[in-house]
Amino acid sequence: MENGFEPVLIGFTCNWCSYRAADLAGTSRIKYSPNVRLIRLMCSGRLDPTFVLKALASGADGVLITGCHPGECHYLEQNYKALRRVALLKRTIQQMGIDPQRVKLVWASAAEGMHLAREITKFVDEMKALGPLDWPTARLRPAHRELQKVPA
Amino acid sequence: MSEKNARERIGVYVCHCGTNIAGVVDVKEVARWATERLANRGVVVARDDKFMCSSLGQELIESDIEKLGLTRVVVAACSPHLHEKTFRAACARAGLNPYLCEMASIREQVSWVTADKQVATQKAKAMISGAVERVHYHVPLEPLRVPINEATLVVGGGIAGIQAALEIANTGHPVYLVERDPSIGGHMAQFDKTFPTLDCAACILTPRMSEAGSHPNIHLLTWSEVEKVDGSVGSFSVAVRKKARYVNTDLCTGCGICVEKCPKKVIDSEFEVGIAYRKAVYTPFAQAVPRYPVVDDLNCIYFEKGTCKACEKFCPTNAIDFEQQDELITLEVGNIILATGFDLFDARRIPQYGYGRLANIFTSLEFERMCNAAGPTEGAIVLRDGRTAPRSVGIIHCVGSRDRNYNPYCSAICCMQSLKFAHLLHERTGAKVYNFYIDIRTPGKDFDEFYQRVLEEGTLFVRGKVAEVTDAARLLGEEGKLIIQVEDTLVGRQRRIPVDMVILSAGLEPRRDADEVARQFGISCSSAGWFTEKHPKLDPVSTMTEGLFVAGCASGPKDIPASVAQGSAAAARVISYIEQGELSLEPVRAFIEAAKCSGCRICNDLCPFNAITFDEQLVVSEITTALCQGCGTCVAACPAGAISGTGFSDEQVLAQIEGLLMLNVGDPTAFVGSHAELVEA
Amino acid sequence: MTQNGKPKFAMYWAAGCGGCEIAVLNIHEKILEVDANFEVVFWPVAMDAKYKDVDAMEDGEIYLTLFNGGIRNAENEHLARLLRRKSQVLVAFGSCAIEGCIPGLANLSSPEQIFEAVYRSPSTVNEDGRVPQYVTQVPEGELHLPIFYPTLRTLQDVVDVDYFIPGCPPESHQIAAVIDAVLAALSGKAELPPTGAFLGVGDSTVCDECPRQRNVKHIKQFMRIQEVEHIDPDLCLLEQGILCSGPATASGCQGKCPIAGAPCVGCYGPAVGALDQGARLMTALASVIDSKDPTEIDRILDGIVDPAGSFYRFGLARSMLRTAWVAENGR
Amino acid sequence: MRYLFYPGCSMQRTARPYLDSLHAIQETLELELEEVHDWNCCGATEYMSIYRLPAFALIGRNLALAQQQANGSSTVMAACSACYLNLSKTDHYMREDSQLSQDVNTALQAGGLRYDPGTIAVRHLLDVILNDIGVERIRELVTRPLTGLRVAAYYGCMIVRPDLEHRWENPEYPTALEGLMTALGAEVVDFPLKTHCCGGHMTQISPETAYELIRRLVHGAALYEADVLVTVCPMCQLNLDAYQVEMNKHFKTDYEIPILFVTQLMGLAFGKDPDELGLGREFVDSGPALAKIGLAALDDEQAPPSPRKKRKKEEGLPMPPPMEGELR
Repeated sequence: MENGFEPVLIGFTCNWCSYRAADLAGTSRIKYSPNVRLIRLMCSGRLDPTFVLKALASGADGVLITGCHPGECHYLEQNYKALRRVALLKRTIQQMGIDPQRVKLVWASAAEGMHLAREITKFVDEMKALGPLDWPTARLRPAHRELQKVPA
Repeated sequence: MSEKNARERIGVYVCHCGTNIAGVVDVKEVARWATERLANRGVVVARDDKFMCSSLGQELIESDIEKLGLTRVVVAACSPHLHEKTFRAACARAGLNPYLCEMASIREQVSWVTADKQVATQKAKAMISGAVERVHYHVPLEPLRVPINEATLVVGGGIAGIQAALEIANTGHPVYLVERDPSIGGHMAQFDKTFPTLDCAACILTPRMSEAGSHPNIHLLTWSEVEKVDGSVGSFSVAVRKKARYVNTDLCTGCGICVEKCPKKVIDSEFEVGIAYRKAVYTPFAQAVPRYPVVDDLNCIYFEKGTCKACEKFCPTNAIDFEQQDELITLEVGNIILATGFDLFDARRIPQYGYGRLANIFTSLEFERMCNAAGPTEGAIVLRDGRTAPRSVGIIHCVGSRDRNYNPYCSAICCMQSLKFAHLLHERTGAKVYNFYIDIRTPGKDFDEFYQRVLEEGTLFVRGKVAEVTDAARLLGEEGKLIIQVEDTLVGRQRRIPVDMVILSAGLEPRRDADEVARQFGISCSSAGWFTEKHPKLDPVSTMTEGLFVAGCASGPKDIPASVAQGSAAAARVISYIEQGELSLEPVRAFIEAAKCSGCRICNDLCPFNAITFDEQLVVSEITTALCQGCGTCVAACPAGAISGTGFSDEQVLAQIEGLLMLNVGDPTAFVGSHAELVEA
Repeated sequence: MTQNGKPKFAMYWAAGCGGCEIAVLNIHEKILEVDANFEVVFWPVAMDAKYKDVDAMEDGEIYLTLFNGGIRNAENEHLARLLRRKSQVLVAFGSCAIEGCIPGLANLSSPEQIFEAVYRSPSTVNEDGRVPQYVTQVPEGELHLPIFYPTLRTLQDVVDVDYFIPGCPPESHQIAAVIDAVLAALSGKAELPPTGAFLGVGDSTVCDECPRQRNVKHIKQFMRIQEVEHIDPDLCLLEQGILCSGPATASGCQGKCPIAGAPCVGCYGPAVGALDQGARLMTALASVIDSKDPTEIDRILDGIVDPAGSFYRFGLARSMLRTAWVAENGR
Repeated sequence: MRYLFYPGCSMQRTARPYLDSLHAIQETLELELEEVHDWNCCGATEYMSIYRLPAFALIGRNLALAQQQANGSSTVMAACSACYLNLSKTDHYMREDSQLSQDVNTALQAGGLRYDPGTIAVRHLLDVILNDIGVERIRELVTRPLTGLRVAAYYGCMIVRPDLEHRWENPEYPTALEGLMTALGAEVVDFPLKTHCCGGHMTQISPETAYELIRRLVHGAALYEADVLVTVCPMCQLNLDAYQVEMNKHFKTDYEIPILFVTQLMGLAFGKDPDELGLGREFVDSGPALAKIGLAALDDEQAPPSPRKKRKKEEGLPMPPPMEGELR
């Protein structure tokens, strides 16, 4: 990236699909952008908007939410709840001056290691294009960025 | 950052995994960093080891717990899906509650997917930082234990259900076998021969049916349907509707006089799939179990006009009872096996194939009945006129299967079934037989040998998806025939093949009410509508709901041996639960704090497992722990914050976010509004 | 203690509407008990008092200070710090002091936008186009106005706070109860509650006190209350498609608004222990929207015309994000 | 209901009865049609396969005009199947292929126009009749049911395939037109060739190929004893009607199946005057057929229509019943 900006991103995964997709990406040795740090939830239905706001307020430049494809939720249909929450959350944060692109929902089944890796890299590229968020509540010199810097 | 939690004594263990991790991540640096920078976050020791999962690695953790008095353990290694159990067990051996251990997946999520070593090392640090912050909020958990009622409910009396019921009953435990048709037997009872051995289906099935019917441990409930399911593994309470048979089964001897005397003839659209007639009082087939007939109240003259009762007049034991009502009974069972089978794809949905419009087009099941010596033609293969033997027959494969307009999946049995038809046609009519196929799939034991045999018998194979079947003749020799228009993809040209009879190898579909049944039992369906198994390979007969198992075609198309194997497998799982007497369940569950619950009822419809109920008296919602599967959707939804989830609490996740973002190692004054600060407040 | 042996009482009005001041008077005869038991040393609305008098006091000389309003300018902050130093018990009184309240909603705008709206918008009668200046030269010398901060902060963002009494304004009976509690503690009959406690709130949320009939929720449409032709007087407002903050708002008000037929607006803040009231509302509402189709979901969500304003009407300044991203917001 | 209307050239000339009959029933159907101003050729059947970009640009111009004109409706309705397909294809491929969209717009720019793919919905008259007005409403409007008229419902190929916007329940074997005919009171015959080719422009390129294709359809209709064949496409009508005589000469046959437009039959059922509906302008006289519903006077010499042969009642094994909701 032209300005060398490396976004720091938080990702939420579902224990049954996307976390396993991340496992699969690993066992398949698929290389993808290291900027996303994943958190395992049991289901995308566990996704509380508080978590997303927390991440953004704590210095993350974006949040990726992943879950089972519609109709394939391990818990029947909880991923639809995630879908709706994210839709509403995006509307709210847009009013708060945050580009709704910074919160992204991606479906990835346990078999889609490649898909997840691609989506992560894609998301990182989108966030690079958007630039840092640097929310005022996480201002000054947060240590997390130091760690993300890629030495030249 | 919370000072309160800095009291914990945390051990961090960084695994090399040979060179799998250490080849990319500087594990020594990571351990050094954790010791130094996370010391004020409770980390008292951070070590690296060649293989943490080896007995030496595990002993290292155990000894640290004992000697250093660790209260929390973080293992940075592979995915928790691989070794979480291993490290939890190590903690437990050293006297630490196993749930106080957390893993950071620095192999699958770091070393294997990151090219740059320095960045990988940094990411590993962040992930460990996240795990350290998270583990502060872990709480000791105990697995839930529930007693198992030894009775089992099997839903569906096809071959899979019969097999499961017999297996369990033979170990001495009671089984309720519920079947909605008047007799058990399922689809297999309708078949003529079975592939590839050509055993007579009835010859091998009926002994099993009788055995199930007379087994002292099997309570047969035919002409019955499950109405409601309550409870959870170990103690389900199932309401079953016994539909009125209008026959007193205590008095009925099954002599059949009522059937003989009944004046009302109706098309038998059930067992004979519409190509034969039955009476308004009937037993679906001669070897039906139980042998008692059923009065079809939709067609019975008495129910239509209020008079007739011929059956009642002639019954020698006065077993006909027009006053009989549906009966609702409740079964208490510990486990449930769903073996509800499949429905045949409705070939009328592909109008260009002409089924239902053109007389001499038959579905596979119609053809099975026609071949069957006990069927409407007594085994004679004839055209719809009931007399003429076909001189040429086209068998179309994949009707409704492998077709994105209908069902994308392969129905698994149609190739072999079509080959079987070709063989039977060859054997019994000498007709010229064409098979129209996309691919021939013969993966089972002796399947391909059978295919070779059919080839040698002279059946013709045309590779191509049939475009249409029409009676619109165009060329010489087409008049009066059914013309199959197909692109022969091996020759690369369009062909029109006139035949006398067409057999549509219709695919298998989920039962029309599978969705409803899934909801009733609290399990899920795939996008196609088949019941979803817990794991398609390693746990194919379990479902996400403990104590609920699936067998046979209910979870996807299968042939008879596979269905039987699944019946046995599901039974084995149930027997194992019964023998254990009680079951341990993962303690990842949601709980409602009644004092905080406002009874707003937001959560009431969020649980697909029906674990959330509303107490009208106390005006609070409640969670049945044993039904909860721990997804956490209600936890995330509760507007009052009254629902908490063990294993994935708000505190755990929020702390992990802070850790991952390295707020813990930054300048604490640089951050306003840490969540810990709010929690403390 | 003063010479007359009465503990000293102060009340201050920072960035807020003044409703909290009225609410204190609304406790009727109880106010006499305040007067009987306390010596009011500083209460700009009720009595003449100078900041320098407070400055002159010993640290901790005031026993109880009720602080209402948020911290919007340098004067607010100065007084917050001053009163913190001089008071033994500092209470964030009312929604503004605790979570920003309506003044906190201004965090969705920059100071420039705020000044534009207040002094230059068509809705303002300001023919001369006068805009306050921080420094004004007058013949007598320089006059100063306190610096207007880029965002509104809450009292606890600036100083340590002992207790919180939420509400916009706090309910009279709750204020009376707090006064009783303080008096009981002063007379040694009871202990003060632990520091940091929220006073006058229940464990649960407004629904707990709302008598309306509630059912399993499936929301197909959101409407503003003026768009609803007939409101069922007995049925949960949310179930009628009216955005009601009750499920996510701490109880304590006795469900006044929904009882009167108006939806709860959320003035008591999140349930105790919940972190972000807006997030709680969003997640709850989204969970019970009755659709799986993204297009339909969008259509349903269109019914919520001002999500940030609806979900963070009171709590924005103390929410996770605290403020909107506005270029001038101290960045 | 208000739509932008793209008539296309055929409806102005060879298929004039189609346009006339549409106008005749427009009011009854409460259809408000506003013609796209200054529309041009749709490229007909071949142009798109010969010059891709010019074809798309040519058609794109119509969409651009429609977009510009769109007032109160962003739906362009075409009654000609070829026009419908070309407009629909252009919008679809412009949506899918941003490069194409850019190129087309570069071309359109020369005329000061622009089309944003997706802004205009392209629909066929039959689709509008079936889905916006609905068979139930049509049934209510019928004042002179076509009782006794045996109709073969013929869709042709372009209206159902490729079904880019998934407007048809079954593009291979649709049944909706049959439902409409039943609602008009007509008796629908089985006509399995309903989406087979009418010959298209083969009449110009290789007449013998076209004759065979025409023969199949006409023969099919005759085989099922249809009195008329109803169509929704000017080209189908032209081929089957105008070339029926040529075809008969070629094969030495004597088929006489009148080919009418759906709007003409609707008009009849709504009680409109046959002249107003453009009836009588077809090559194969529809008079004898329409006499069955008591319309045109019978020629004295002409024998009354032969009593219908019932298809033989099947004996032996029963036939499967029709699917629920299936139109027969």
